[in-house]
This record gives sequence, C-alpha cells and structure tokens, in this order.
Amino acid sequence: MTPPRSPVKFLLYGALSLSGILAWAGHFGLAYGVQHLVCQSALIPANLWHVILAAATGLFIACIGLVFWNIRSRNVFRDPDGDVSQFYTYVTLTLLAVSLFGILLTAIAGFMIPVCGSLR
Amino acid sequence: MTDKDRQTISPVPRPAGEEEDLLRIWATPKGWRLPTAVNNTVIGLLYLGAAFLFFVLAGILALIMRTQLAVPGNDFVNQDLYNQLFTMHGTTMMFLFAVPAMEALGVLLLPQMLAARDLPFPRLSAFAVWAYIVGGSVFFLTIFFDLAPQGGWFMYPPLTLTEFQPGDNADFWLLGIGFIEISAIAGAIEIIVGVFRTRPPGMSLDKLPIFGWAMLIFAGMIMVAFPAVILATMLLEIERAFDWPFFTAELGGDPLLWQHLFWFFGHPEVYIIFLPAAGLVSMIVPTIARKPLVGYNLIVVAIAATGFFSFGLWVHHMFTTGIPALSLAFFSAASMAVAIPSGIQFFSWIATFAASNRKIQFTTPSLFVLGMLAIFLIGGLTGVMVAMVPFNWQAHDTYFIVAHMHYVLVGGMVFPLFAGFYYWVPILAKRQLSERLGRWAFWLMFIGFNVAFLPMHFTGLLGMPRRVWTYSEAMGWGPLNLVSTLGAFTIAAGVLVFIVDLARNFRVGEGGKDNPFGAGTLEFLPQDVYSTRSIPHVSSRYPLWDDPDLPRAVAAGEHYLPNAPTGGRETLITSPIHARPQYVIQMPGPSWSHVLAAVFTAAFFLLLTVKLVTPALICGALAILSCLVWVWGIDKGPDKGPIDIGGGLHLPVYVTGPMAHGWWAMIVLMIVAGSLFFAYLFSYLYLWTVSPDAWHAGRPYLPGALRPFLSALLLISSAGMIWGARHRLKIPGHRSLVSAGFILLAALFAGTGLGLEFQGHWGQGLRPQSSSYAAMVYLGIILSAQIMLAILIMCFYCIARILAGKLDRIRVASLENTSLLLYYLVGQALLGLLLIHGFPRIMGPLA
Amino acid sequence: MSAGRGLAGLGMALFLIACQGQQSALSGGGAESDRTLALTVLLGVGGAIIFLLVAGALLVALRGPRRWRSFLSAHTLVVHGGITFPAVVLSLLMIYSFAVLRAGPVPESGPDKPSHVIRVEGLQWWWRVTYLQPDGSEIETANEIRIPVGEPVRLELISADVIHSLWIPAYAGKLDMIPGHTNTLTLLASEPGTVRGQCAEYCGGAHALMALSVTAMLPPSYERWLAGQAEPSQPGETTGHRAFLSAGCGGCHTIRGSPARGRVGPDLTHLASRPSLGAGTLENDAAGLARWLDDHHQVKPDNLMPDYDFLTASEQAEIVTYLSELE
Amino acid sequence: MSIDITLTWRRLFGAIGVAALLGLGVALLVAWSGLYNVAASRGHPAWLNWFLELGMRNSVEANAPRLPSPDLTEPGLIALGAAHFQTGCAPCHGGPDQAVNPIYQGMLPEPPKLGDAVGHWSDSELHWIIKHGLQYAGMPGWAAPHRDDEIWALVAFLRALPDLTESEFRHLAAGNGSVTPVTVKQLVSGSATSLAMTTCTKCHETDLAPPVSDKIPRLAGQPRPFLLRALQEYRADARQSGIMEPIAAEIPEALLADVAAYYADLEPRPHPPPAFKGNPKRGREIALYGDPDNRVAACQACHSSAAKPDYPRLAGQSASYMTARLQHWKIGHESKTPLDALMANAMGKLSDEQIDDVVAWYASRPIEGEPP
Repeated sequence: MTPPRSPVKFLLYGALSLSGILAWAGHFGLAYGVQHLVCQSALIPANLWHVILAAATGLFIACIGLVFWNIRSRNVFRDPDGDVSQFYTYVTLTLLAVSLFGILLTAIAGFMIPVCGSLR
Repeated sequence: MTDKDRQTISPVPRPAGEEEDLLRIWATPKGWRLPTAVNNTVIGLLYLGAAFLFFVLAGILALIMRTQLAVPGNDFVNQDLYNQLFTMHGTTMMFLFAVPAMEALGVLLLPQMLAARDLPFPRLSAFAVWAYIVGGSVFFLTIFFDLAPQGGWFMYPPLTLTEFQPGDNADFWLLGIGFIEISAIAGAIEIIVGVFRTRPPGMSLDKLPIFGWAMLIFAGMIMVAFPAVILATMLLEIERAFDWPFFTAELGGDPLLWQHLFWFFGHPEVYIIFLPAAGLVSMIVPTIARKPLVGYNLIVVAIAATGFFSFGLWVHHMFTTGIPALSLAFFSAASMAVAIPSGIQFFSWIATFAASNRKIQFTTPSLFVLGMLAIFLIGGLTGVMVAMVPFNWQAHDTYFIVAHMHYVLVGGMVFPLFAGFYYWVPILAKRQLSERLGRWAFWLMFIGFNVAFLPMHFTGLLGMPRRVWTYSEAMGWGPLNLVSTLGAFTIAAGVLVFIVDLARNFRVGEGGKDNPFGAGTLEFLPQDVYSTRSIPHVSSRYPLWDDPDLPRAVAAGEHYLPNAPTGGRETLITSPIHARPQYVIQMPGPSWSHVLAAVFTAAFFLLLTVKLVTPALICGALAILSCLVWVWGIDKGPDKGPIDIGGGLHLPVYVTGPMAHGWWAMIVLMIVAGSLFFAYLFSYLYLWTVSPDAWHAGRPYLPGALRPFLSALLLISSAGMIWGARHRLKIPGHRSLVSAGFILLAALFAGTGLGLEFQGHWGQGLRPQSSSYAAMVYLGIILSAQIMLAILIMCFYCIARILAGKLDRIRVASLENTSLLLYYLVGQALLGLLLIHGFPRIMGPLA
Repeated sequence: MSAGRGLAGLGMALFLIACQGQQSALSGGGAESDRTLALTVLLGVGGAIIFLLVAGALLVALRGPRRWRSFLSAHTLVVHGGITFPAVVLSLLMIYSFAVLRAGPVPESGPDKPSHVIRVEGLQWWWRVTYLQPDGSEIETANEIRIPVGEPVRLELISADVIHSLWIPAYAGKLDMIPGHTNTLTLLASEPGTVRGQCAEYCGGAHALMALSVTAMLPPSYERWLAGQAEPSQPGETTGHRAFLSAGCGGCHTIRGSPARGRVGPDLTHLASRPSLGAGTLENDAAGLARWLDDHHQVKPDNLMPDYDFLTASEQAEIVTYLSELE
Repeated sequence: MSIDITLTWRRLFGAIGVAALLGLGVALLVAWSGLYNVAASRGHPAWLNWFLELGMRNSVEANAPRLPSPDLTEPGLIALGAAHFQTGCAPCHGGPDQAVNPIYQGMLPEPPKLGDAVGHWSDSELHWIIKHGLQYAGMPGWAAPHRDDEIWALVAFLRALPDLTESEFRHLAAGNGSVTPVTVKQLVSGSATSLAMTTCTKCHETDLAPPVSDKIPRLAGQPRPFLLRALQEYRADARQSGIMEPIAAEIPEALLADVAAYYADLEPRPHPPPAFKGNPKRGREIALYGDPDNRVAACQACHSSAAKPDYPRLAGQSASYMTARLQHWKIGHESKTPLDALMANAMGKLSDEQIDDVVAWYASRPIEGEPP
C-alpha cells in the first residue's frame, strides 16, 4: 500500500493541466484591464495600446507553445498509472489548443476595433 | 477484475449481524425526528422536492403573467403586481429552483455514483437544505402580502435604492439571495471534497463519471462566482440601510458597478445550472446507447473550458450600457469561444448515439434527452446571435432574449432534470414511474414549450420589450402573445401530468434492487440506507458493464468496508488523483443542532430584514451556539486504532494536516473568501477609475504611515501566536494552558490590528457616507472584521476544547482550522492595508 | 419537413408584417439598423441551416443507415464537428460582426460634432428632449424626437433618476441612460416617416408605458418645425390660461411665453403639436387631455404627477381647451 | 403499592398544559359570574395599585423611544404648550390657576397633579405618554399622532410648569387674549370672557398684536376659502393637529365661515424682522423655478396671490411654522385630502437645507397688503 501523500502533486497537476485556460484568463484580464485604464484614466497613453496588446499576445502564445512542447516532448505527467497520465496529457493539450483560439479571438478584437469610443 | 483479485479484498461469507449493524447505524430517523436526518438520499430528496415545489410555484407566476399578456390592454393583473410577478418568477426560478435543484442532484447522486456511504460533511448539507427551505418559503410568501420585490431579478440600482424602493420589498430579495449564497457555498465545499476524496478505490480521475466532473466544475464556479454576488448584495444592502454611496453617481459611486459584479456572477450562473445538467445527459446517453461515451476526455475538456470561459462573458449582458466598443468586442469574442465546448458535448452525444449497436429505445428519459438536444441547440444558436454586438443592441431586453434564455435554460436544465428524474427513480423509489404518463408529460411539455417560446423570437424583433405588463393593440403583438400563452398552459399541463405520475407512482424507499436501463455506473448497484454494502474496487468507467457479477459481489460484502468497524457512520477517504485508500472518516449522524442552526440563521436574516434588530441578534447568537453544539462532538480524535477495511488494508480513523478532509474543506472556504476579497479589489479599483476625484478628495484623510505598520505588526504577531499555540500543545491527556493563552493573544492581536486600522480612518474624520472612496475604505475593514468575528468564536472554542481536554498535539483539527483561517485573515488584511494606504499614495503624485 | 416549411412560411408572413411595424427591428430605415438587419438575416438563415445540419446528424445517428452511423460515431467527428467547424464559422462570423461594429456611427469626416445635437433625458416615466442649437440656445420638448432625413443627428443620453434605455428599432439598437453617464448615439434616417420607440430597460412602475415617437422629416420642413418650436406659445389671456396658472400647473410645467416655468414635468409649450400624451399612453386630443387630467393614475399608474381630480368640471374643461390650443 | 412520580418531559408539559387550561377556566368563570365589582368608586386595593403602577411605569420606559428633543426652553414653544394645556389638560390634571374639576376627580385612577408628576419622567417618556395616552387610566392619545412637533410644545410647557406662578401661567396661556378677571355680572349673565378653548387670540394675532410666537401661523390676509378649508379639514380630522382639531370641533359649524372671514379681512400687521437661518437668495430660486433634479415644483405657482383662493399665501408667513409644516410632509404621512397629497408630491425630495432656504425667502417677504 502506498503511504498517504501530501496534496502537492495534486496541486501541481491541477495547475499544469489548466495552464492553457489560465493563460487565456490572464490574457483576457490583461487586455480588458489595460483597455479600461487607457480609456478611463490617462494612466496608460492610447498610442501604447497596440504595442501592449501585441506584446501580451505574443508572450502568452509563446508560453502556451512552451508548455505544449514540454508536455508533448517529455512525459511531464509521469505516473505509474498509464491511464491517468494519458488522460492528463490529452486534457492539457486540448485545453491549450482551445485557449489559444480564445486568445487569438481576443487579439483580433483588439486589432480590429479602436481602443476607446463606443462607435455609436 | 478477476475472481482472484476480488477474493483478496474481503473474505466471504461475512459474519452474521454485520448487515443488521449497518442497517441500525444508518437508519433514517422516524416520526418527529425525521428533520434530524442527514443521509444524503433523504436530504437530497428533500432538497429536490423543495426545489421542484419552487419550480411549480414560479411556473404558476409565469402562467399569471402569460394570462395578462394574452391580449393587448388586458387588466387581469395590475402594474404593481405584474412587476412583482416577473421579479419573483426570475428570482425563484434562478435562485430557489435551478441552483438548488442542481445541488440537490449532486447531494443525491454523487455519493451513490462514487459508492460512498454519504457525503463527507452530512450535517453541512442538511444545514444548507433547512436554511434554504425556511428562508426560501418566507421569501416566496412575500408575494401574498404585496411585499415582494419589484426590481427585476437583476435588481439594478439606482432603481433598487431606498429612494426608489422605500419599502422592505427589495430587502426581501436580498434575503432570498442570502440563503442561496449560504447553501450554494456549503454545497460547493461538500461536492469538491466529496469528488476528490470519497471516490471508491481505483477510480482515478480519468474514470470519474462525467456527472462528477460536471459537479466538480460546478462547485469550482460557485467558489469564484458567488462571492461576486455576495459582495454585490452586501454593497446594495449597506447602501440601502446606511447610505454608503457605492452606486450613487453624485458621490463617486456608479450604478454600473452593480452590473459588473452581478453579471460576473450572473453569467457563470447560467453555466453553473447548465453544466450539471449536461453532465446528466452525458450519463444517460451512454446508457441509452449501451456504449461508452465517445470522447470522454473531450467532454472533460469542454466542461473545464466552459467553466473558465463563462467568466469572460459577463459584459455581454451590458452591451447596451455605452461602454467602449472594444470592451464589447472582447466579450463578444469570449462568447464565441464558449460556444465551442458546447459543440464538443453535442457532437459527443451524437457520436455516442451513432455508436450504438441496438435500436435506440424512446423511453421517457430518452425522449427528454432528445427534447433537450433540440431545444438547447436552438438556444445555443440564438446565443451566438445575441453574442454579436450589433444584433444584441436590437435584441437586448426584448422578447427575443426571453425566448433565447428559456431555450437555453429549459433546454439546458429543465429537460435534462426531468430526464434525470425518470432515469434515476429506480434507485430512489420502490417502483418505476409510468412510461405512458411520462410520454404524455414529455410531449405536452415539448410541444407547449416550442409553441410558447418560438414565437417570442419574432415578438421581440417586432419590438416588444421585456418586463412590460401591457401593450397596445396597435403594436401588432397580440396574436403572437396569444399563441405563447396557449403554449405556456400546454407546458403547465405537461408538468401537471408529471405531478399526477408522481402522486400515483412515486413511493420513496430504497430502490436499486435492479438496473432497469442497464446502466454501467455504480449508482445502480444494490442500495440500502447505508448505500452499497461494500465499496467496490473500480477499474473502468463503466464497472457494471465490465463485471456483470459486481452487483452480487458488492451486495455480498466482498469489497472494501463491508461492515462498520468503528461502530458508527463512516466512509472511505481516498487520494485525490488515483483514489488510493487513505483513511476512514467517522461521520456524524442525525442531530437537532444543525437543524436549529439553520432555523436560527434563517430567523436571523428574516428579522434583520424586517428591522427587528434585537430579536435578530438573539437568533444570531443562538445560531452560533447551535453550530458550536453541532461541531463539539464531531472531532472524535483517534479513539479507534487502525481498522481493517479489507484487501489487507489497515487504515487510521483520524488524520490532520493536508491529508484531512477537514483541511480540504477549509481551503475551499478560504478560496471563497479570497474570491470575495478579489471582488472587493476589483470594485475598489473600478470605482477609482470611474471617479478618481473621490480618491483625490479622500487623500487628506489618510492616517500617517506609522499606523498601518503598527496594524501589520500586530497582525503578523497574531499569526506567530497561533503558530506558537500549535507548538506548545501537549500530548493527549494533558492540558496546555500556555497554548490557551497564546490563542487568546492571537485573537487579541488580530482584533487590535483591525481596530487600529478602523480607528485611524475614523479619527481622521473620514465617514463612509461621504464618498465612494470612504465607503470602500470601510468596506475593506468590514470584510476583514467579519472573518475576525468567526476567528474570535473559533478561538474561544479552541480554548474551551483545551480546557475540556479535547484538544492536544494529536487531536488538533479545531486549532488547525482556526490557524488556517487566521493565516488567511492576516494575508487578506495585509493586502488590504497595502491597498488602502499604498494605492492613494502612489496615485496621488500621478494625478 | 413540412413543419419546417410551415415555419418558414410563418416566418415570411411575420417578416412582411414586421416591415410595416412601427417599432420593429426588422424594418430598417436608418444607417445602423440597416447594417444590423443584414447581420440579422445572415444570422437567422445561417442558424437555421446549422440547426438543420445538426438535427439531421442526430436523426441519422438515431435511425440512419449503418454506414452513416459508423461515420458519425468516430472520435474525429467530435473533434471536427465540435471544435474545427464552430471555430471556423464563429471566427468568420465574429470578424464580420466587428466589421459591422466598425462601420458606425457615421464617417467621422469634418468637425467632430454633428450639426444636430439632441439631448434626451430619461425620467420616470417620460423623456425630456432638448435640441441644442449651434448658438448655445436650447429648445425643449418632450416624448417626441424629430430628426432631419439624411443628416447625422447625435443624441446625448442622460438619466435623471434610474436606468432607462432608449430604443428606436427603426433607426438603431438600444442604448442605456445611466445616472452619472452620458452616452451618445448617432441616428441617420434614410427616409421620412414616423416610428415608435420605447424604454427598453426596466425602470420601475410604469416602465411599460414609457414610449416616444420619432419623426424623420425632410431637412427644410425640419428646420421650419424647429423654428416653430423655438417660438414661445401665444396663448392669450383666456380663462383656461388663468385656470392653468392658478391651479399651480406652472409649478411643474413650463409654457414659454407665460409665467409657467416649472421644470419637474414636461415642457408643454407646444403640447398640441405632439402625437401623444403621457409618453405614448393616450391620443393627444381633447378627450385624451380630459381623461389625463381627471384620471391619469388609472391611465398610467404610479406616474409622478399629482392628482387634479379636485378641480371642478368647468376648471378642467377650461384647462383642456387651453392646452389643446397650444400648437 | 407505589406511585411512580418520575418527572418526564411529557409529564412536565402535560402538567403545565393542564394548569394553563385551569387558569383560563377560572378567569372565564370570574368574568362570566360578575363577581368582580368594576365600580370606580370602590378604588383599587393597594396591591392592585402597586401592580398597575409598576406595569405602567415599566411599560412607558420600555416603549418610549429615545428621541432627540428640540430646545425645550424656547419661549414660543412653552407658550404654545400653555395655551393648549389650559383647556386641553387642566380640567383633569388641574393647573396653577384651577383645581381639578370634581367631575374628573372621581376618575379611577385619579389624574395626577402634573407639577409633581413630570419630574419622574424623561422628555422622551413624557412625549410618548402624551402621544399615545395610557390604557386603563383614561388618558387619551394625541389627536394627531404624526404631530411630534406639537407634542414637544406640551413637553416644553410641562418642564416649565413646576416653576410657574398662577399669574405667570395665566399670562402665558392667555397669549393675546384678555386676562382681566371676570366680573360677577359677566359671570352670572353668561357673557363671561374667561378663556374658552375656542379663544383664537390665545395664540393667533389680533389687530393689536402679532401671533404669540413664531410657531403660530399668521392668518391675517389669507384668502377666505383657504381659511375655511383649513378649519373644515381640522374638524374632519383630515388636517393633522392635536391643538387645532379639538378647537375646530368646538366652533359651531355656522360660525366657521365667519371665523374665516374675520381673519381674511384682518389687516396684516407689520411684524418684527423675521428670524430664519436659511439663505433667501437660494430659496428664491426654488420658490420661482423649483428644483427639477429633486422633483421640487416651483412653490410660487400655488402660493402666490395669483393662485387659487383655497391655496395659502406664504409671503411673510412665520418661518418656524413653515418649517414645521414642510418637515411634517417630508416625514411622510397618509394624505387625507387631495391638496395634502398634492403638497407632499410637489415638495419632492426637498432637503433640510432647501427647506430652510425657501422658508427664509418667504419669511423675508412682506405680506401683500401689509403696511411697509
């Protein structure tokens, strides 16, 4: 019988498998937050907006790529139970892909629509 | 599993009297003691029954509204009553029916699906149910006394401020929400710990039934979404009662803050309702097809993605508020993204049907599932339409949205719920419901639904706004509305047929003696009050299909824990990922204490609402007292040695630290508190961006820098004190007065730290009524103070336990939970100090 | 499938009705509403096609030929049907909707301020409409907006009490009026005509009875009309005029050219020229006026005007006559 | 043989239930049999006196809310209280210039001498007793339960009462009325001018003197229909005043129009520079144009001399009186007449500060027809 373990591994697995979705959340929050600051207060000048958005999008996509590559190439979810590690890998990679789509959509919005103004 | 494996778990035949012991220990209390019951099947049915009652009641309100709208210029009900009706219909359906019904299913089915004896905290769910039943009933009764709220279920200020709603009506809404907040959070704790820790041995996460995944994400979403509405309702009630200007534009507040907070909860709420229902469908479809779900992994992805993306949608309820187009575009994009997970689930169900080797039988559950697919598909497609910003500008707040929303919610939740009920009745009741009546119910509801709501898409595009109690004939909406009304009564007829079916055939009792649909999951194992006789070892997603002998073997006690070795209620705790057995928990049984705690909690809020402060406080104190009585006996300590659960496993009955289920529950609670504080941070910064002037004007009232440092120092030392208390505990049998003293000091230091912070602002002459800045400063202190109050009570509880000899180095759970909460408080309060004292200082020079 | 055809027929019929509806989002008639209408048709038709495709796939999965079913049961179907297909369709749709979004309001050429600016204030439960003139003067009316055809008009939307929402489906989607915020909406009408608008955000009590009429006029007649509105009324010293003043109506209402200059209720200077009473609740004629004066809390419950049913019948009649002459 | 006397919950509750039923039965029996003698002449036995006294005292203490009291030493307030006390309270309680009327001496319990009794109560408790009256003691509640301001006048007077001499009281209560002693001839012939309740000049102005205090409205020059309407509404309990309602009820109906006419025709007298705390300039804006943001109608539309004659004119009206009236509407009460409802509506969300301002403007204007 394996001795009881602390939940550290559980937390690591959890965070890693949700990394794609967390990246989406981070990108979304950053884009929306920066845009809010650009429009509501003069804290961030409007001409920096596209630079920030491009940088953030690039950064998050790079992160996703890194995680994707890591999980793909090395067996990160090393586990005696093959089913579990296969499941984790599949879920993580698919979530990364779906999140990538979400990030791209946000970026498209940011580049297509002027940063402030209600356009009405 | 081979025969050889099975024999290694528990030897058969089992000794005589074991089953009698189990029956006696798990017996449901009879007669007037029935309310003390805690078994998840009893509580779950009660929960579901209450939710169904509210469904019927809110449905009756809808019929009254439909009657009023049937013809133009009708005067069946007046304006005032109509406004109350739609507010109550929405609020009751969303808060008293949909969320509780889903929680009820979780309470009812999860332990059975996991072959656990019960939920990890049985009294907690019972408490939540009783608070919900008492509070919900009183809330609903207000409609009969012209006291019902009339601000719409979304309760937008300023309309809901005392200036425009001077009576108690709006407060009753806040009250109704209060109960659902309590029961939802209690349920979330129960479900998260239940799914992670009470799975049967061998059921690693990849074998968890989809419903378990759905409930897990459901609970996770509650942890993040509900705190937003808790904060929103706090703000509204505080502004109503004490004039703190959170939403009043003249004093630096903003009505849109409410909308942000409410919809940050409100949109995920829709998915909170939908995900478990989709989980039900994912359970039923494989059974209908007799094939494993195609794309199990993808469905897990879909559920997780939905859970997250749904938090990026809230502004799509605010497309017409005039905020920048790009903000709308972001949320439009997220609304697109969230459509994909629904697509995954849809095609997964289609694929599973297609994979079937047999002719699909159109039984009642299948019909409801297919009805769900048709209706939800239309709802999803109109959802994509309203996610398009320009279209939304036209459709928003019209009957198009009424139609869309009902297609999503009735399709996504009500039909699966009925499917689920017909599907799982065999494990709840002595006999099946009638197939014939079931079909009648389905067809009436399905046809009625489409007749009622399909025309509404056009009614809305023809210009009919929502929430209007009358319209003139010249508008040309009459015929469509008449059709909708006829449809609504057809739905009602369907529900009536279902009620007749219930009355004729539904007899509660221990079912599960057979498996009429040939399902593959554990809830169809033979059941009795103690759940399954023994807890099976699981090695696939559909154990009953893999091993046709499993029901017999489980019932014969050949698997884990076929008896009650501690002599009381107990269940098996396993590891979160692989479900390896870790320890056995001793669980509390029936009791009045949690029932009284629920009743007094309900009374506390009710009396506060009608502004009877003194009796309310008395009830509040009695509620706390009941809670203390309730928990006093739970922490039994390691009074029994390692016990044999079969399979050569000897497990402890008491653990503390990160492995304990109580520790997990505490972490969940802390995440909830953290979300609440996060919502506060958002509100603070949001109001600052809206009205930096208020911050600028508040800057001179900021106390000197020394004071927050002193507060911080006190808070940190308080954490040190409680750490010291933990380490000065003695071995069992000895009382450590030093520890008791340390605990007292910890409470004192933390309380003084917060008091100092309050006094600093107050002493400078800052008053919360003066501006949104001031209100936010004091709100931050309130958020910490309410945790402090809990900690204070817990500290005295710990001291009492030390003095009673029930808290020592081993039996340390109560102190452990207290310290966890205190550490959390210190963290939150330090962050608060940094924000309140740092932010204006940084922004001052910039402005 | 005959049910489907029936539905389509019904849809067509409704569509035809809709084109004539005075408050229909399907009629079009303004720059924004025309763009949105195209999007609506695309979404509606596309949605119907996708519904038929998916429903067809479901039917095949349930009862279809074996070969088709095995195709549908593949894991790749879930991937492509559930991820690839929606991702492509939704992305294209989103880009199109952003293009529609970007097209508004009106090409921002020339000065940043359109020459016509109208401030519309939402109140429980009516609309205060103020024409901001280039020379800084203001012309106030209520519950009626008039705009010149073919010229962009900017509406500044504010609220005096709770959240309201201005919705004139024929010209544009709705936009909220929120205390503490000023939202702007640009209208561009393509042809003359009168349409109806209504409050779309629940604003308490008489929310259902808060409508307004919007008339697009050819620019010359618009200018004439506006000049007329700018004039004070010429009531003369009639008994009705005296009754109106002595009863205290001027405490809340303004009639320019008379001592009545209250600002709580609607400006009544040219009341008789408006299409309705009580924000779209009653016909604006002598009978409507008499009904309103005697019984307005029955006609429009909760409205904030005090009861004047204590006036004698002759006083009421005099006031009605006076008001119906305020052209 | 043994008797089982173990106490169980069931037995305990059973016993309590039986005892309760028995007690109820006995009480019914006593009431039905008529054994208890309710004659007031018998008086109460000492124990019952003690018991009732205890109950009354503690009930008042428990029920009276702690209200912030206004300045109770203000002379105008005391004078108003005195005028009402003399005819409204003294017949039962007696006063500095009169003994308790023997008719009321026979009441059970006997009404207390207030000069001695008020010391036992706090301001809030006195206010509560006057407002709500006392059960089983014959003490009636205030005729207009929402007029806290009037009740404070009486409390102010009661506070001053113990130190008043007979003549001080007489002058205070008489106000503008005559305090010359009545002659025998007047007394026996029925033309006595001793101050009756209906003596308007106790408070209101005469052709020689202004109203006795700033709390009292100035009536001279108000339109006749308005004055008549006010009197009729007082009689019908449609306009709230614990002081004026009993007075209006005592005036013979045939005389109401004459009273109205008398004050309408009375020449307004110049009055001393009015006391007010608001800003008349800001008040003027409100009076002429209202405050649309707070739904305040323009006051002058109804309160100028051009308005309907059953609306009051406010120019030159007493500031203190107008403030009290406006605050009365602001607190909110059920309107019993359309004009009352109209006023409650028209004043919208007028703030305390705005009330002061608008009152200041009206108080500082001359009454029309008033000599400069």
